[in-house]
Amino acid sequence: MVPLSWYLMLAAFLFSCGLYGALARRNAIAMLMGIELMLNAANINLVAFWRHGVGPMEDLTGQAFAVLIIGLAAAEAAVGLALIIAVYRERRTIDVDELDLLSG
Amino acid sequence: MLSQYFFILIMSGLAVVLPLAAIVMGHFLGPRRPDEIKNDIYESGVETIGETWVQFRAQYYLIGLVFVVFDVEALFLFPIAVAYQQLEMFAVLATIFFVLLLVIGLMYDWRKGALEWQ
Amino acid sequence: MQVTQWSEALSGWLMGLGLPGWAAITLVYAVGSFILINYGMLSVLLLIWITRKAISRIQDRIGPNRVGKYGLLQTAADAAKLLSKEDITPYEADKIAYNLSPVLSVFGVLMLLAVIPFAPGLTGVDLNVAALYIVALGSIGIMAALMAGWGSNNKYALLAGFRVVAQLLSYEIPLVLAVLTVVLLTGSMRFGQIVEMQSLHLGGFNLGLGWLGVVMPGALIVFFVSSLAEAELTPFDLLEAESELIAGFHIEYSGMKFAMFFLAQFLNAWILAAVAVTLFLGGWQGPGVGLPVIGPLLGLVYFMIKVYGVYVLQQWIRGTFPRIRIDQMMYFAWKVLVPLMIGLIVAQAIIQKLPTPVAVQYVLIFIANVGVMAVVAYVLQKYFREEQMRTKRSFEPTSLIGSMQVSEKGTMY
Amino acid sequence: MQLPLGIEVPIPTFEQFVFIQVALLTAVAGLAVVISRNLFHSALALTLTFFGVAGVYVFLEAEFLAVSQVLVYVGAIAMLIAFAIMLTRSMMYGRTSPLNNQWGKSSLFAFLFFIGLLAFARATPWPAAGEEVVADEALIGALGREFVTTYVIAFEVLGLLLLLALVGAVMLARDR
Repeated sequence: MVPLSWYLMLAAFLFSCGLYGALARRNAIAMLMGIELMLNAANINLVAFWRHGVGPMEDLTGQAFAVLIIGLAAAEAAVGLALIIAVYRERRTIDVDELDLLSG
Repeated sequence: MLSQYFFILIMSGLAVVLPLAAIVMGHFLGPRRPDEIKNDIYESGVETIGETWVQFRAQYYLIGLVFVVFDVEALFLFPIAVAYQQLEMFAVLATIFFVLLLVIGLMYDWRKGALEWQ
Repeated sequence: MQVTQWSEALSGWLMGLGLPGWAAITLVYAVGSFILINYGMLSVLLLIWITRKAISRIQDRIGPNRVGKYGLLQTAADAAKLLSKEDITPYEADKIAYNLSPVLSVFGVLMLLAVIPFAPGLTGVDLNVAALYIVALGSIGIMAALMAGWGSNNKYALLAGFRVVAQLLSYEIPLVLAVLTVVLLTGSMRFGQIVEMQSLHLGGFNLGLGWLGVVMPGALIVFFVSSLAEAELTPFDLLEAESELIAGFHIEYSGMKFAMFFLAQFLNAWILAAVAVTLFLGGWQGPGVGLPVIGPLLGLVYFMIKVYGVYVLQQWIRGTFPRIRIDQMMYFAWKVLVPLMIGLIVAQAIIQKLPTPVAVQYVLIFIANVGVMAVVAYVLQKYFREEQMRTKRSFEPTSLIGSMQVSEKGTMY
Repeated sequence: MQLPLGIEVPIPTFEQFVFIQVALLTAVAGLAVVISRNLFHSALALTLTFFGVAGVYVFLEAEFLAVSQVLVYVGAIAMLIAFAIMLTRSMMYGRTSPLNNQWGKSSLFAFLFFIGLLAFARATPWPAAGEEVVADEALIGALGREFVTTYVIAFEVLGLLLLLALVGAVMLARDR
C-alpha cells in the first residue's frame, strides 16, 4: 500500500509546476497547459483522499467529483483555446505581454 | 486489479521497446549516405516555397471542439449504462435530459454550419 | 479464466524454484506480453498477404505468387527490403516528434491486443473497463498522426495530418456510441462478460449463437462503417489515397519507420474487426464451446474464422467502393451517423425501461435498429446513385463540333 | 536501507517501488511542460504527464478514472492543445524568452508554495492505510448511479456547461 503522503507530495509538485507555468509563461497556450496541470494535481488529491478516507466503497464523492472535473477541464480547454484562437486572429499574437489593451 | 494493470504496464513497456528495436535495427542495417537533395523536403520534385508551418484554417479546430464535447458526454454515459438496469425513473429521465442538452448543441452547430466542410 | 490465473499458476511454479515473488510475476507477465506483441506484429505479414491477394482477385490479377508457396513469403521479403533501406531524416525536422511518432502509432495499436478475448481463458487481461479502454487507447493514433505531420517539416504532411485527425475524430463518436449500445444492453464493460452473455443454451448445450449483432444489426453496421473510417480503408482513405497520390502524413518517412506506420494501419484494421466480433458477433462463441476439453480450442478457431472473415469483408469493400470526398466524409459522420446513434441510444434506453418481458424488448430494439439500418442504406444508396450519374456523364462521348451539352439551366458541363 | 549520508530509508515494497517509478516519470514530464522552450514539446510532455496521472489513479484503484483520464485528456485535450499550437504557429525558437516579465516573482512564489504544501503533507499525521476496496464493475455502476441520483444537479449543470462550450466555442472560432 502506498502511503497517502506520497500522493500528496506528487500532487503538490505537479500543482507548483502548473502554477509556475500559468504565472510565468509568456504564451497563452502555455499558460493554459499550466492550468491543466493544476487541475490534474487537484484531481489526484481528490481521488487519494477518497481512497484513504472513511468507507471508500459507500462514499464515492471523491471519484464522482474527479470525473466531473475531467469533464469541466474539457469544456474549459475547448472554450479557452477557442478564445486564444479568436484573439490570435484579431491581434496576430498570443503573447500575454503584448495583449495589454486594458492596461491603459 | 492491480496485477491486471501491472500486466498492462509491462506490456506498454514492451510495446515501446520492440518497435523501437526494429527501428534502431533498420537504422544500423541500412546505408547512411545523407546528401543535400535526399534530405530535402519531398514535394514531388518541386522546390519548397515559403515556410512549412503555414497557418491552417480553423475548421479543423472546430471539429476537434465538437468531438471533445461529445467524447465527454459518452464518457459520462458509460458508467450510467453499466448501472442502467437498476436505475429508477427519475434517474432515467435525468440521463435522457443530459443527452438532449447535447442534442440542442449539435442542432445549433448544424444550423450555424460548423459541421459543414466549406 | 484469464491471464492472471494461468500466470498465477506459472509464477507459483517459478517461486517454487526460489525466485522472489515480484520477479516471478514480472517474468511471467513479460513473457505473456512478449508473445502477444509478437503475435500482433507477425500476423501483419499474413494480413498484408490476404489484402494483396483479395484485392488482386477483385481487380482480375493474380497478386503475389513468386516468393514462397502462393507468394506467402512476399511480405517477409518486403519487410527485409525495408530493413535494408536508408533511414532519412529531413532537414529541420522536429527530431523528437519525428522519431517518436512511428513508435507511438504502433504502441497505440498493440496495446489494444491486451484486452481481446481470443478464446475462453485466453485473454491478456479481462479489464473491468475494457470497452472504454479500447476507445481511449485508440485515440493515441490521432496524436501520432499529428506528431508525424508536424515533425516532418513538410506542409503536405501537416495538411494530411490535419485531415487524418478530422476524419478519425469524426468517426470516433459514432464508434463510441455503438459500443455504448452494447454496454447499455449487457450492463457490463468487461469483454469476458459481454462474450459470456452471447451464449445460447439449448437443453444444457451451448449453441453459442446468441450474438448481439442479431438483436442490434443497426449498431453493428454503424460500428463497422466507423471502423472502416478509423482504419483508413478505401471508402475513407482520402487521407492517403495510396492508389493515386503519394502517402499522407507519413510522406517523409522511409525504411523501418515507414514500416511501423504500415504495420499499425493493418493491425488496426484487424483489431477493429476483432472488437466488432467480440461485441456483436459473439467473440469466441459458437456451437460446442461449452464442451470440457475441446471447447477452448473450438473457441479459438471460431474467433479466428470470424475475425479473418470480417477482415476479408473490409478488404472486399476496399477493393470495390469509390473513394469519398472530405465534405461527404464529414457529412456522413456528423449529420447521419451521430444523430442516428443518439436517437438509437435514447430509444433503446426507453425500451429497456418498458414494463414488458425481455423478449418483447429485444424485438423492439431490433425494430429500432432496422430503422437505423434503413436510413444508413438510403443515404448510401442515394450517394452511390449520384456518383454513378456523375461518372457516366463524365465518360459520355463528345465530338469536337456541335455537341457541347447544355443543361436546362444553361450551364455547360 | 542505508543511504550514503546516513539517512535511513525503509525498503519499499514492490508496489511502492513501481509507484515511485510512475511518480518520477509524471513529475519529470510535468516539469518538462513548464520549462521546455519549444511549445510543441511542452504539449508532448503534457501528454506524458496525463499518462502518468492515469497510472497514479490505477494505484488508487480508480480504474474508471484512469481510463477517463486517457480518453479525455490524452485523446481530446492534448490533441486540442496541439491543434491550437499549430493554428497559432506560436513557435518560440529561442529567439525571445518563453517567460514573461514577472517570471522571477512567480517562480519564487511557486517554489514557496511547493515547500509549504510539502511541509503540510509531511507534517500532518494521515491515517496509515485506507480501507479495502473491491474494484469491480459494481463500483463503476455505483459511480454511474451517483451521477444521476446524489449529484444529479452537478451532472446536469455539467451538461449545460458542455452545451455552452459547444455554442460559445463555435461562435468564437468560426471563420468569418
